[in-house]
Amino acid sequence: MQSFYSEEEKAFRAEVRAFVETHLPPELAQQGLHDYHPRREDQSRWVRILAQKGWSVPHWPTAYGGPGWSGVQRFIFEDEMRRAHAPTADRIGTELVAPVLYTFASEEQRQKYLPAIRNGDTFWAQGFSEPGSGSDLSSLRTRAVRDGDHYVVSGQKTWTTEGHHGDMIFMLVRTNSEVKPQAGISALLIDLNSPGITRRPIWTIDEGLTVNEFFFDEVRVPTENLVGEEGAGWSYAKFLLNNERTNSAEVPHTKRDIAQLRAIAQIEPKNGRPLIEDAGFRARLARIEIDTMALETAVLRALTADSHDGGSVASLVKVRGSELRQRVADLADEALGDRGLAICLNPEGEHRMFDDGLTSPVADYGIGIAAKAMFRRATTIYGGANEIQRTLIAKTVLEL
Amino acid sequence: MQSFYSEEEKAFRAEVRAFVETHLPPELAQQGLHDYHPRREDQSRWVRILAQKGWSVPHWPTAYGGPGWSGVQRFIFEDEMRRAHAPTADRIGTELVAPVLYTFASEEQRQKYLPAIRNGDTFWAQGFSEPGSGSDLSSLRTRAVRDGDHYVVSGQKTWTTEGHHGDMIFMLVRTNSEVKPQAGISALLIDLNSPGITRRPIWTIDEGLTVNEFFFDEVRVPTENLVGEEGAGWSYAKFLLNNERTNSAEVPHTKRDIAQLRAIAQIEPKNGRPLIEDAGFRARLARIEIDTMALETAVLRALTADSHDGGSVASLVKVRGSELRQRVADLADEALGDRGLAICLNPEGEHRMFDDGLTSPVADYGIGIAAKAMFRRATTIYGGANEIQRTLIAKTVLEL
Amino acid sequence: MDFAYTSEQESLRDSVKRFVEREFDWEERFRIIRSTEGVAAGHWAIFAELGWLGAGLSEAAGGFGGGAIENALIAEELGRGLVTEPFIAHVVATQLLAAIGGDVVADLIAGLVMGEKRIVPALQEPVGRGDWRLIETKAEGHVLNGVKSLVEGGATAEQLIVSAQDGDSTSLYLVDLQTAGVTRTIYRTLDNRRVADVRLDNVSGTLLASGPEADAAINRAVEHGIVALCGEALGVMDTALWTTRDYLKVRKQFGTAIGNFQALQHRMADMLIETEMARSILFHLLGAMADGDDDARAAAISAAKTQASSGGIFVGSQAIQLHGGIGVTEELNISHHYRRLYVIARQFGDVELHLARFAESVDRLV
Amino acid sequence: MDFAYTSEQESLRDSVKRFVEREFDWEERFRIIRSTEGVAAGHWAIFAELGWLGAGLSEAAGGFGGGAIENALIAEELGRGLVTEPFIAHVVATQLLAAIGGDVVADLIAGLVMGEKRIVPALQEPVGRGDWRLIETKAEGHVLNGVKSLVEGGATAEQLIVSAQDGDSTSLYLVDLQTAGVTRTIYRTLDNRRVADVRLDNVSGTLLASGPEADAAINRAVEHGIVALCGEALGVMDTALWTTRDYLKVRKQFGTAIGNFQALQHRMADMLIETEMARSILFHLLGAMADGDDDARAAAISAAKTQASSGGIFVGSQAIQLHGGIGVTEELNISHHYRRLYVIARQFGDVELHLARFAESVDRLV
Repeated sequence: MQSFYSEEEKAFRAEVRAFVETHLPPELAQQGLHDYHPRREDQSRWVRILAQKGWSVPHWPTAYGGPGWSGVQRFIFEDEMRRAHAPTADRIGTELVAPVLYTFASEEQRQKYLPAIRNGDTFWAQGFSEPGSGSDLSSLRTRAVRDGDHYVVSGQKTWTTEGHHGDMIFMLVRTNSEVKPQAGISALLIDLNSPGITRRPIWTIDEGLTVNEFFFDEVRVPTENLVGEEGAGWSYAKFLLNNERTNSAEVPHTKRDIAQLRAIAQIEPKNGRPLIEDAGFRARLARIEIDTMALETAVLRALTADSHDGGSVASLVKVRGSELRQRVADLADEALGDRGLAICLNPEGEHRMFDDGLTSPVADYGIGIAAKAMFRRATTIYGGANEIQRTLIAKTVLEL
Repeated sequence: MQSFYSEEEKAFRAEVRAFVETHLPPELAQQGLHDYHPRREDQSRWVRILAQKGWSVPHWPTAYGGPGWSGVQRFIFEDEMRRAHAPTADRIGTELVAPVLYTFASEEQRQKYLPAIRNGDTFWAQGFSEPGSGSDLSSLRTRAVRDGDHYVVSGQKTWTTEGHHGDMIFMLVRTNSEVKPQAGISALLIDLNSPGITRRPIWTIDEGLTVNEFFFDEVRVPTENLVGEEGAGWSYAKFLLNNERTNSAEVPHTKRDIAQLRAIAQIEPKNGRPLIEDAGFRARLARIEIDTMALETAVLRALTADSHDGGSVASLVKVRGSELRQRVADLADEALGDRGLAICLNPEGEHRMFDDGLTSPVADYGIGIAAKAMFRRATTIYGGANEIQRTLIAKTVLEL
Repeated sequence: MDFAYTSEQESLRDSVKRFVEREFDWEERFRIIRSTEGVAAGHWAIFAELGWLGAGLSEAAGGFGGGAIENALIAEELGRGLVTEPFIAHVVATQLLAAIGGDVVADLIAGLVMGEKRIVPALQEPVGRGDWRLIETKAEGHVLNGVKSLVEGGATAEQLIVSAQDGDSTSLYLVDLQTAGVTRTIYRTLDNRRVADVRLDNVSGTLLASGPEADAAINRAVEHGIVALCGEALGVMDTALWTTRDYLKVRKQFGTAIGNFQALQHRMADMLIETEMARSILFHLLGAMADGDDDARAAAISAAKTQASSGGIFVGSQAIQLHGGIGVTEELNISHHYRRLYVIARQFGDVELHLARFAESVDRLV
Repeated sequence: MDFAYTSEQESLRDSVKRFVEREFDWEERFRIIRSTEGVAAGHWAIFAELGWLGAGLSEAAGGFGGGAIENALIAEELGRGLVTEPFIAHVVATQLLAAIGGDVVADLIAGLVMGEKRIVPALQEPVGRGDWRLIETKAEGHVLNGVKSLVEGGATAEQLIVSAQDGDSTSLYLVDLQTAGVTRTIYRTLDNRRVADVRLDNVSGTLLASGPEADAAINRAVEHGIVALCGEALGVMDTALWTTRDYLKVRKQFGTAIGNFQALQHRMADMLIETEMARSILFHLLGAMADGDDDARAAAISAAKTQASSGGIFVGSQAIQLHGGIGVTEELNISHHYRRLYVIARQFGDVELHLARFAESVDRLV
C-alpha cells in the first residue's frame, strides 16, 4: 500500500483541470451552477470539444475512440468535470448503451452507432421498465413479433430517463412467450422517430422533466437492429445495469454538491453569524463529508480491485451513495432557510411543468436547490431500489 | 377529550406518593438508587408493606385481593414506585403468572398460590424458552409423561428470568407429540425444590445474573399441578406473553432513568460547565424526553382504550419502549465520561460473576450505570424480539 | 383521563371530512393548485358558513366556544386532503387578536370568523429561519421598515398583523396591504401554497399591542398555530401511511404483492409507530393547552412539533420509497404528501429549534 | 494508486494472525481476562520477539522501518482475537518518544521495542471526556500535581509519559510509578482491559519536552494511536460481522435458517456497508499519514475515528441483536466484540469531538 494518488495521477488531474479551465465555455459553467438537467445543445457542444481532445468517452476501449485511461483516471476526469460544472454527456448513450454495443453488437452496428455517440450527435434512451414491472424486469410485456425482415413492436415503456432528448432507444422486448420469462427477452435498437411511437412526459416531484413514457403501436424495426442473439437480451440488460449501479454512487457529483452547500452556508446567516459557524450545522456537514470521503475511497478500491469484486461493491456503494445524495441535497435546502421552501422555476423554462406566473424570491445561488432536494427522493429508487440492492448484497456478498 | 389527568387521578397520585414517602424504608430507596436487580429480601419486605395497605397486586381483580384500580391508576402507582426507587415485586409471579392462574386455574390452585404471591412469600419463574426455540416457542421439546397421578418432566429451560429467586416455576411442557406442535403443549406448576432440578446461572454482558438455565431430569409433578386442560398450554402462554409486551414499554422505569441521567449531567463537567448546559447533550436528552412523553401518552391511550385495541398497541409500544430504554442507558453512561467505561461491580456482591480484586473508580451516583448500558442490549430481544414485533404490527395492525 | 372526542367535536370532524371528500378530491385539487390563485373561489366562505373559522376560539373572544382541540381536528382533516387554504394562518391571526383583546380587535375577529375579512399574521422574517422570535423589522412612531417572509395567505389577505421591534420591546401592528410602501412578492412553496414575502418601506401601521402584552400574544398565537400544524401533520402522515399500505397490498413484483416482503413490512411498522407517536404527543399537547402551566405547555408544544417534523419527514419519504418510481411523480398524491410534510417540518421552527426550546422549558420545570 | 499491502506487510499480518489463532483462542482468552493480571505472562515478550513492537516505527527513530500501516494491521489482527495487551498505548508511547527525539529517548525507545521496558502514555484526564488536549495536571519546577485517567497498560507499566500544564504551555514528563506521591488505582474497563487512574501529588518527573515541541509530539502520537485504534475497530467489526453471518446460516427459527428472513438480510447488508466504509476510510487515512499536509491528516484522522466509533457501535449492537438472547451472554464472544467496540468509540474522543475536529481541519483546507 502506498500513498493515495500517484504522481502520474496528480499530473493527470492537473492536465484535465487546465484543459477544462481553458476550453469550457463560461456560459455553460454558469448554467451548470444551477444544476438543472443540462440542455441538449449544451451537452452536444461540450462533448464535441471533448471529442476533439479524444476525451469524450472515458470508459470506452481505445479501439472505439476511448482514451485508454485507468479506472482511477476516469474517476479523476469525472471529478474535474463536476467540479467545473461542465455539462454531462448523454450518459445513457455513453455509459450504458455504448458498452453493450461494443461488447455484444455486430461490427456494422458498432460502426453505425458508436461514432455518433462519441461526438455528441446521437442521444440515446433506455427502454427497460414497463408499468407494473418496476424492479422486476423479467416480467416485461412489450412484444416484438417477427414479420419478414422487420420486428413489429407494440407495448409501453416507462421511466425513460432523458427520453425527451433521445434519438434512439435501446429496448428490451419480448420475442418469445413460450420459454421462461428471462429467456424470451431480446434487445432492439429503435429509432425514436419511427412511426407509431408516442412520448408522454412524466412530471416529477420537482415539477421537472427527467423521465418519460413511450407508447409503441406496431412500430416496424429492421431485424438488423437486433443486438446479438434473439433471446439473449436479459444478459445484456444485466451487464448494463451492473454498470449503472457502479456509476450511481456519483461521488464527484456529491462532492460538487458539498462545495455548493459550503458556499451557501458561508452566505446564509444564522443568529447573526454565517451558518457555516453554527455547531449543529457543522456537525451535520462534517458527517456528510466524512461519509463521502469513505465512499470515495470505496469507489477507488472498486476501480483498482480485480474485476470479480466489482459487482458486490457496486451494490454497496450504490446504497450509500444514493442516500448521501439525498442527505446533501436536504441539508443544502435547509441551509437556504425560508427560501428553501419556495418553488423556483427553471429560468430557462425548458422543464417548466406549468407557468404559475409568479416571481421567485430565491437568490441566484439558491436556484434549483429545493427542486433538487425533492427530486433526490428518486436516487434510492432508480437503478434498482435500495431494498433490492440490500437483498443483492446479502445474497452475493454475504451469501445468505 | 378533556385535560389530561382528572382531579381524582391527581389526588390518587398524591395519596400514593404520601404513602411511599412515609412507608418505604430509606435503606431500600438507597439500594434502589443503584438500580441493581433488587434483593429478594428487600422485595418481600416491601411487598408485605404494600399488601397490608392492599396495594401489592395492582392488576388483580378485587376478588383475589386487587385494589380495583383503573388502568390509569395502575400506571400512576407504578410511576410513583419507580420515582421513589422502591423495590419491584416478583414481577413474574405478580404480573405474568398470577393473571393466568386467576383466569384459567382451578379454584384449589388459586387458593393455594395467589395469597403467597400477593404477600411476597412465594417467588415464581417462567419456563418457556428452550435452547433452540427462542422466539419460536411452539418448537419446545421438554416432555411431561403421565405416570399415574404424576407427570414426569424431562428437558431443559433457558432464559429463566430471576429464576435464582424462584420457589415455583410456571412451565410449558410437551404432553403430546402426536398432534400439531401448538396443540401438544400443557402448562404445569412445578416446585423448584423438587428432586431432579438443577439450575445453572447464565452470566450476561453486564457480568450480572438475571437469567438462568434449568435442567429437568425425570422430575415428578403431581397431576393436580396441571393448569386448566392438557394441551391448552399454548393459549395460556399467548395470554401471558401479551401481558408481558404491554408491560415492557416500561415508561415509569425510563422516566426514572431520565431523572437519574439529569442528576448525573448536573454533576459531570464538560468544558468547565455542567454537562446539562452543553447544547449537543441537551438536544439528545430532549429527544429522549420527547419520545418518552409520546410513549407515555401512547401507553395511557392503550390503558383507556377498548380492550380490542390492546394487542396491537402492545407491540407498538414494546418496540419504541425497548429502544428508548437503550438510548437513555447509553446516554447516561456517556454522561459519566471516562468513568462510564469502567466495570463497576455490585458492592453488595450478590450478582458478582467473579471477583477481580480491583477497586472501582466510579462515584456512588455512577454505580450500575455502565452495567445497565450493557444489559439494556437485551430489551430489544426479550419478550419477543423487536423484529418479531414489527412483523406482528405489520400483520395485525396493518393487515399486510 | 379521557381521550375520546365529544359528539360536537366528532360532528365538526365529519363536516370537514365531508368537505374534503366532496370538494377536494384529487382531480379537483389539481385544478386548484394549478390555478392562478391556488385556492378555489368560494371555499373560504364555506369554511365560514360551516363554522370552522370560529370553532377554535372561545365565546368570550368572539368564537364559538372551542379551542385548540377544534383547530387541531379541523387541520387534521384538511391535511388528509392537502387543502391549500391558509387555515393555520387564520388560527394564528384569530388567536393573536383574541390575546390582544379590546373593541377594535373584536370587530376584526368578528370579520375573520364570518370569513368577511382576510387578515393574516406576518411574524416570520428571512433571517429567523423559522424562529418567530427573531424580529428585525423596525417600528418608529408607528412607521414600519423591514421584510416579512413566508406569509401564509399573503396572496389573498387584505391586512397583515406585523411584529416589529419598537425600541427594546416588541409591538404588533395592523398593516393594510394597500398602504404605500408595501411591496408584496407572491410565490409558491413546495406544498403548492401561495405565500408572500412582504417588504415594508416606511409603512404606517395601526398599533395593536406592545411590550410584554405583544410578546405574550405572539407566543400564545404561535403555540395555537403549532397545535393546528401538528394536527395537520398527523392527518397527512396518517393518509400517506394507509395509502402506502393499500398500495403494498395490490402492487406485485417478483410474482407476489410487495407487502409480503418482510423488509417493507418492517418499514411500514416503523411508519405506523411514528404516526402513532405523533398522535399520542398531540393528545398530550391538547391536555397541556387546557392545563395552565406555561412551561409545561411550551414543552409540549416543542415536543409535538419535533415529532411532527421528524416523524413527518420519515413517513413522507418512506411512503415515496415504498411506492417506488411512481411515488416520485407529480401526478400521484404521495409526492404531495411529502411536499406538505417537508414544509411543515420547517414551519414555525425546525427540529433543532424545538429541541432547544423544549430543553429550556424542561429546565424551568424540573 | 494501490491499495494492496506489500509482501512484508502481508507476512507481518500472518504472524499476528497465527499468534491470535494459536495463543488467543476463545477459552484461553477467558482464562486470561479472568486472571488477576488480565494479560498472559510471556505474551508481550512474544510481541517483541516477533518484531511487532518496532514494526510501526521508522528506522531513524529506532524501529524497523514501518509506520502507521504496520501498526494498523497489527491492531486489526489483534482486534479479531480481542487481545487485551496494551498495544495502542505502546504505539502512542513509541511515537511520543520518536517525536521528541534525542539520546535519552533513544534508550527508552530501544527498551520499548525490545519489550524490556514498559512505558505508557498518561495523557487523558477525567475532565477531558476523551479529549487529550484538555490538561489540568500542573507542572511547577518539574513537580507534578493532578489526575490522569484510563491509562491503558497502567497496570503493568513501570513508567508513564505524563502531559502537564507548565505555565502557559504544555510539557511532557517521564514519571516513575514507584516515585513517592504516585497513587495508582487499577480497574477493569468494559472490554476487560486493566487500566489505571493515576493520582500525582507533588511527584517529581523528568522533563522530556515542552512548549510547541510537546504539543506537536502529543498530537502526532495520538494520531498514530487513533490509526491503530481504527485498525483494531475494523478487525473487531469484521469479525463480529462474519461471526453473525455464520450464525444466521445455522440458527433455525420457524422452520428455516433465520438468515432467510429479509429484514435480517438487510440489517446484515447495512452492517457490511458500515464495515466496508470503516475499511475504506482507514485506507484513506493511511494515505494521508504518508502525505504531508497537517490539516488533511487531521481531517482523515477524525473522519476515520468517527466512522470507527459510530460504525463500530452499529455493527456491534446489531451483531448482538441478530444473535438474539445468546448474544447478550457473557460466554459468547459476540458480547465481548460489542464491549470492545463500545470502549473504542469513546477512546481518544467520541463522535461529537471528532466531528468538530474534522470541521475545524476542513475549514483550514478549503
